[in-house]
Amino acid sequence: MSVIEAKGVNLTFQTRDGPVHALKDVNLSIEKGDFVSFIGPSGCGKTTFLRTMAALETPSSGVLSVNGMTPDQARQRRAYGYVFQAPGLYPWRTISRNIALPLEIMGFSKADRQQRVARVLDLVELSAFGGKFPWQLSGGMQQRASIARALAFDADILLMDEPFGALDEIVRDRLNEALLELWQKTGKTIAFVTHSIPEAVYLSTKIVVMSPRPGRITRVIDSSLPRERPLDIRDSEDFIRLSHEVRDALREGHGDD
Amino acid sequence: MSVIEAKGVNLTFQTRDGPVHALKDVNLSIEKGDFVSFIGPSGCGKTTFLRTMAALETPSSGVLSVNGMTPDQARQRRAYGYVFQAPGLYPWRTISRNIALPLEIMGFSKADRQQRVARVLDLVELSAFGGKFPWQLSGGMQQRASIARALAFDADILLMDEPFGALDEIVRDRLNEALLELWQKTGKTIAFVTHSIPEAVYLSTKIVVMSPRPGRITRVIDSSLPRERPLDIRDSEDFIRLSHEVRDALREGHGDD
Amino acid sequence: QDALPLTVQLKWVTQAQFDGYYVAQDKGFYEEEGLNVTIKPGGPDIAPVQVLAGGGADVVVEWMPAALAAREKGLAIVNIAQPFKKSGMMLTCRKETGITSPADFKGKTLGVWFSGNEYPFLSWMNTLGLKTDGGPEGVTVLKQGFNVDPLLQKQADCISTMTYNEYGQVLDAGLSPEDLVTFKYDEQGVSTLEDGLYVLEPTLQDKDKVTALVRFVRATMKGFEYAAANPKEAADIVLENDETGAQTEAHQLRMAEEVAKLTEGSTGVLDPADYQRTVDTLLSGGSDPVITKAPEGAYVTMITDRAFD
Amino acid sequence: MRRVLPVLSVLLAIVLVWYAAAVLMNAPWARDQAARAGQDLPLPALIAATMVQDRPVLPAPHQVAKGLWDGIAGQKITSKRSLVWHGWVTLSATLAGFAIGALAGIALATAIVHSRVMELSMMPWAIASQTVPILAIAPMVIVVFASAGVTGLIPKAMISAWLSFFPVLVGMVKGLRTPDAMQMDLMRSWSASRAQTFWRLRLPSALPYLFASLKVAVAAALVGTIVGELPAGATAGLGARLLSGSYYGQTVQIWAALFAAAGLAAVLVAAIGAIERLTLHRMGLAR
Amino acid sequence: MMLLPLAMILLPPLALNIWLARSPSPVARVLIPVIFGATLLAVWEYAVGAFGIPAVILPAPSAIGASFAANIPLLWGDFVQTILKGALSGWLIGATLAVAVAVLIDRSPFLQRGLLPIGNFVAALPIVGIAPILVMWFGFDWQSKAAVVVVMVFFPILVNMVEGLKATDALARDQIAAWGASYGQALVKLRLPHAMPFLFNGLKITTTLALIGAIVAEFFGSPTRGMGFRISTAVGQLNMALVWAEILVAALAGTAFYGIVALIERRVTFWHPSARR
Ligand SMILES: Nc1ncnc2c1ncn2[C@@H]1O[C@H](COP(=O)(O)OP(=O)(O)OP(=O)(O)O)[C@@H](O)[C@H]1O
Ligand SMILES: Nc1ncnc2c1ncn2[C@@H]1O[C@H](COP(=O)(O)OP(=O)(O)OP(=O)(O)O)[C@@H](O)[C@H]1O
Ligand SMILES: Cc1ncc(C[n+]2csc(CCO)c2C)c(N)n1
Ligand SMILES: [Mg+2]
Ligand SMILES: [Mg+2]
Repeated sequence: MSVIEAKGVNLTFQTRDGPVHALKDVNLSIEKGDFVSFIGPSGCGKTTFLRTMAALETPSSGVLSVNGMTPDQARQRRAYGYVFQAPGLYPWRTISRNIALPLEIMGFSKADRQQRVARVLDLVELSAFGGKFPWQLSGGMQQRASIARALAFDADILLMDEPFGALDEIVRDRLNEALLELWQKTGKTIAFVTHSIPEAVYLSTKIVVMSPRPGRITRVIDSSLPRERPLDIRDSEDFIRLSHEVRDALREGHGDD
Repeated sequence: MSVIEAKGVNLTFQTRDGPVHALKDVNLSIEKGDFVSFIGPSGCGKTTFLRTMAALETPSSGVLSVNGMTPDQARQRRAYGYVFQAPGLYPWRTISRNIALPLEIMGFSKADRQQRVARVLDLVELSAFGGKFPWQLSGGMQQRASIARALAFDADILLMDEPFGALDEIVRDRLNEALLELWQKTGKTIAFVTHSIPEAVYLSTKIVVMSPRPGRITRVIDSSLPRERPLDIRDSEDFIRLSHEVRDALREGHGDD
Repeated sequence: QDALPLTVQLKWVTQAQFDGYYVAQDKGFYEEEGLNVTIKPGGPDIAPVQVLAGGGADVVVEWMPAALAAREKGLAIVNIAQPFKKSGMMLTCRKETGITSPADFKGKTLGVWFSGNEYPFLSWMNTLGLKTDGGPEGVTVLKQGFNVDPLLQKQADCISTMTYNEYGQVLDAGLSPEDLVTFKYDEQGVSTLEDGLYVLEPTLQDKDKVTALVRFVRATMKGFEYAAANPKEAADIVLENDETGAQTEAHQLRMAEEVAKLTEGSTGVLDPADYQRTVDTLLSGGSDPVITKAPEGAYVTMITDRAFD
Repeated sequence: MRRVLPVLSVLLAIVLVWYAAAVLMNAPWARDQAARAGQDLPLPALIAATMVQDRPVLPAPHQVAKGLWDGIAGQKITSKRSLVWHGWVTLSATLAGFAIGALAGIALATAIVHSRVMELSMMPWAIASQTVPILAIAPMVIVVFASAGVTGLIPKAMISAWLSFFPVLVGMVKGLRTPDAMQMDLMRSWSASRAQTFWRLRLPSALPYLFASLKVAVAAALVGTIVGELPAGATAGLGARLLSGSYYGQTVQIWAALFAAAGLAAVLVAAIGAIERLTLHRMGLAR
Repeated sequence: MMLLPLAMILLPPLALNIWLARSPSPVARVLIPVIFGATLLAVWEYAVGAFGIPAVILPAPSAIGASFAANIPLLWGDFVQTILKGALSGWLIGATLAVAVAVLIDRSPFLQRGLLPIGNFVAALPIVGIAPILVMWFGFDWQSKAAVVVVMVFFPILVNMVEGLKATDALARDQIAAWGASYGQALVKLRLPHAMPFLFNGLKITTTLALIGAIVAEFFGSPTRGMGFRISTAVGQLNMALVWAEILVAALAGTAFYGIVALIERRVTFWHPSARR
């Protein structure tokens, strides 16, 4: 069964100087357990599409269903973990309590909360910083805390908007591995926005290439890589071929400006 | 002559829960015309060091000189163009007028201003957006505008804090090329923070690898690449060797946590 | 020859209480005397003596207790004439409270004006042997605002009224004299002198000013006489001078008639016996008297002497 | 319509509650009067009686409306009985005081964000200045000015400036400090002078705060003028109207003057709001 | 001629303050305003003597101090009556009501659009007009003063609170929506904390309003105690030193009141950039 099914989705923003066609005729279906990356130039509608999936925007036309429900129903059933492009931590809560916040909202027990917070803090390598306030951390650390927060409550669908943009490659590699491991173990469905071609290729079962003005999907590339992916798969021939394919698709999209 | 010379620079932040040693015993000399990249895990003091060079922070001990002057004197002579990690555009000015702002402050003539703004807008591929307000642009476009602003007044020293972090690879490649070209034509000295190993290797004459807690320099790698660098130099053997060297140095720095 | 300038500060807002001044102005009595008089209306927040001390006026209309208090505070202020012979202050009670004589005040709530007007009241309560601290053996005192609402709303059993103003308002509000019991300060033997004319002592050294004051007092008394004889016209003149536009004809007419009863019998000359009674009343004013010793030189007769020579 | 309908419905609710309250609060007096006259008062007559009293505890809305209408349209606007005339007297002093107060507040705020000495010396005293009961010192201000030969509009304007400078000061200090660290750092990296930083960064960032405070300040200025009008010899102006209404127990006149004052304030606030929208729009800050 | 001694009073403390301002110590934070105030008092004292200002217009600070010291029990009684009973209770009631109403109308844009413009209108009703009416309704004692204070503080706090509840940025709202939070949860976890800086802005502004309201209302009727009562009575006796002693009490109480609220604000909104400087 398709977890996410988009049929002819359009989305237009009305601005003072005319409408902006942020999504045009988007068709996509994501299966349970897929890891889908979205890649494309800035302004091509990646964020907008992710937000539409999470019921934070409403399509102007077309149908979008999540687990057979409307996105809004899915949101109310807490189907999503969402990592935003900016960390968005609450300045009045420590890192630990920021991570615990969605858990509080979803009614997890106190003991459960503590144990989950500890686990995800460890996962993003911030165990020593649980007691600090967000403004005491560097930008990259804040972003990691925000990832931890989205992971803490084990939603079935993870929507991640450039989660690793502000991180250095080493940490990024580690988090990539950790994320893959998590995905394999839990069978979550993940939609992931990135600007890095190697990252997209390394992580995904499906790579969606988008193009701007109007925002639309120009290619959907199914990965031929196995689900088990050691880091050095990045030196394999398949990997390099896929990377080239993605780069070409991207360049095509850029062609028209 | 060294443009920037750091000798035994230390910097400690006093926070509520004890001091943070953000820079420890940093020694570095940057020659005129160097392109120096700083790379290292998040929180290792890259931003802090850049800020210290720009006289936005004052070292707790040690000596830092810029063109033989103190950083503060250099700042008063408007020696720096600074691109911050976040765009920081003024919401009440259009993109063009944002870029013109430092020019106004430095007393450029109106005609000169217009011509410079047009030139840099073109450089960052935003010519069509000069009349828009910042909040009408996507994150990546805003970051490009902020780069254009720093380039507009032709400072001798460019300090850039992850300027391309929010851009997709295609645009990033183009801007990398443009930056290199600018650097070669003008002989500027550039200090550049990045998280991307290929980017650091592609751009730099010197790669500074840093490591956190306390923030310090662990390796300085001089590049053996020629000054002329077509994009496909990234497939050369030298490039791959250098990349491995940087990755290893980074990994060492990570070893202790 | 140029007219002599003179500024007078009234104690209260423009109303028929001061009809003498407005009539003298309007009928040209001041002009005939070669005077150029400016009349400044007052209000609850204006202490005429303060205006006098600040140089904002040459002569002020003030009640004697406040003037004597200021004199004891070191301000050399003297009475030069006394247009009001009698006191118009009284305590007005609702009959249904069962009050028939001052002996019934015990345990009742009384509204009193402060700002210097409380002293005759305190001295009265003193002579009655009533405490004013709110205990069951005395009376509860309220600082009354500017109107008669406390009586109408039954928040007080009695309130202070002037014969010429607030009493009329109580009647206008729909109560009849039969519903009310009144106690005039005059009849209780605790009256103090009201509207008199006061200047600073140094003014009396200035020959031109003295000349002007002499003419002013003469013309003013003429104004009061005229007003007493023609209350209707006086009320109209007052209405014309009221810049707030809030006064009503009926109310001002009644006020002019009542004021005539208070100025009756005064030529403008201060009666030493009235003065003495005022001082005695003030000196017996309970625990916190407004003056502590009999003042000296608090009035002069040189102006009225020359005016009514 | 989207904006008018809610206001109208809330207004309607208020008027209904008001009528009910008027009946309840005015009933005791009506009963008293009836008892004095020895009549008995059935409910309809009682309600009717509460609507037409001369000195009601709470005048009915239509009485106030009539008072307002008489005051505004009942005579020539130059007449002393015209609320328009009194409103004009009050308005002119208010505008003068507001201008003085706003300029002083902006100037002081500018000094305070630029100088630590100014901040530490002035701020606590600026706060203390606002706790002084203005009605208590207003007469002294009037007397002091009068002794210096200054009367009329200026003393009232000073009192209204005294009340209006504080909100501007507080809002402007906050506004001038809104630029975040990065924006200030950018200015520093360009070696901008203090004046350049002020005009190009601090002031534009402060404008939304400034306008918010100006709205508060203009209302405060009006209150200041009215307070200043009480001891200024209770001659003219809405304050004098209020007070004389109070002396003579003309409840309806008090309420009419009260509403006229509030209406004037509403107009002034709306005017500033219009200027705000225009300015922010031209600056591209209105979204 | 008069200006020379004035300059001699003014210059040394000014220089001292500039020097003190260089040091960031907390002692300087206290010392500087004190020195500044002391300088003003010195100028005042000097001017009263040098220009021969009559005591019935403006008493010298020394006379005010003497009156203050001599009347402490009286001043304390007035303070309790006016500040503690009138102003404080009114402020607490007004603030509580305002916050409650802000939360109630928060869900209804209709009520907000209807109430806020009318709120602005009511907030502009001059206190000198309302006070006599409320005294007529609520009696002479502190209850009517508290009522005046409630009317004065209600709308500034309401407006700030409504603004504060709206102030959360789009990102934070999206986040909490993505977690499927209920209205109540979003309110408690996100919007109330976020509104705190705004709320305190309103609370701080209204501290001084509350004092003025309570004192001024006493001018329109009161029992025979209270600061407004004393001031108007003392003016009648030309006891200006006592008037200013009461004003001093008002200023001290007001500054302390403001200071306490500001202190609580720093505790509650420690995370806000303006508190972190
Ligand atoms: N609220 C909005 N109002 C108007 N236009 C908007 C709005 N949000 C986004 N847009 C426009 O929609 C288009 C798509 O924006 P979106 O944020 O989805 O891009 P993106 O692919 O995420 O870009 P980036 O990689 O820079 O984050 C852009 O042209 C943007 O300017
Ligand atoms: N103003 C400050 N107060 C206290 N600590 C600070 C401050 N600024 C930075 N730090 C600390 O100093 C260290 C270095 O921070 P810096 O911002 O230089 O890191 P960075 O290398 O730029 O990281 P990133 O890649 O995440 O941007 C971090 O541990 C950070 O928490
Ligand atoms: C605050 C204050 N309230 C009442 C009076 C008494 N009073 C003196 S003259 C006058 C006008 C006649 O109605 C009145 C009411 C006052 N002096 N000050
Ligand atoms: Mg995006
Ligand atoms: Mg950084």
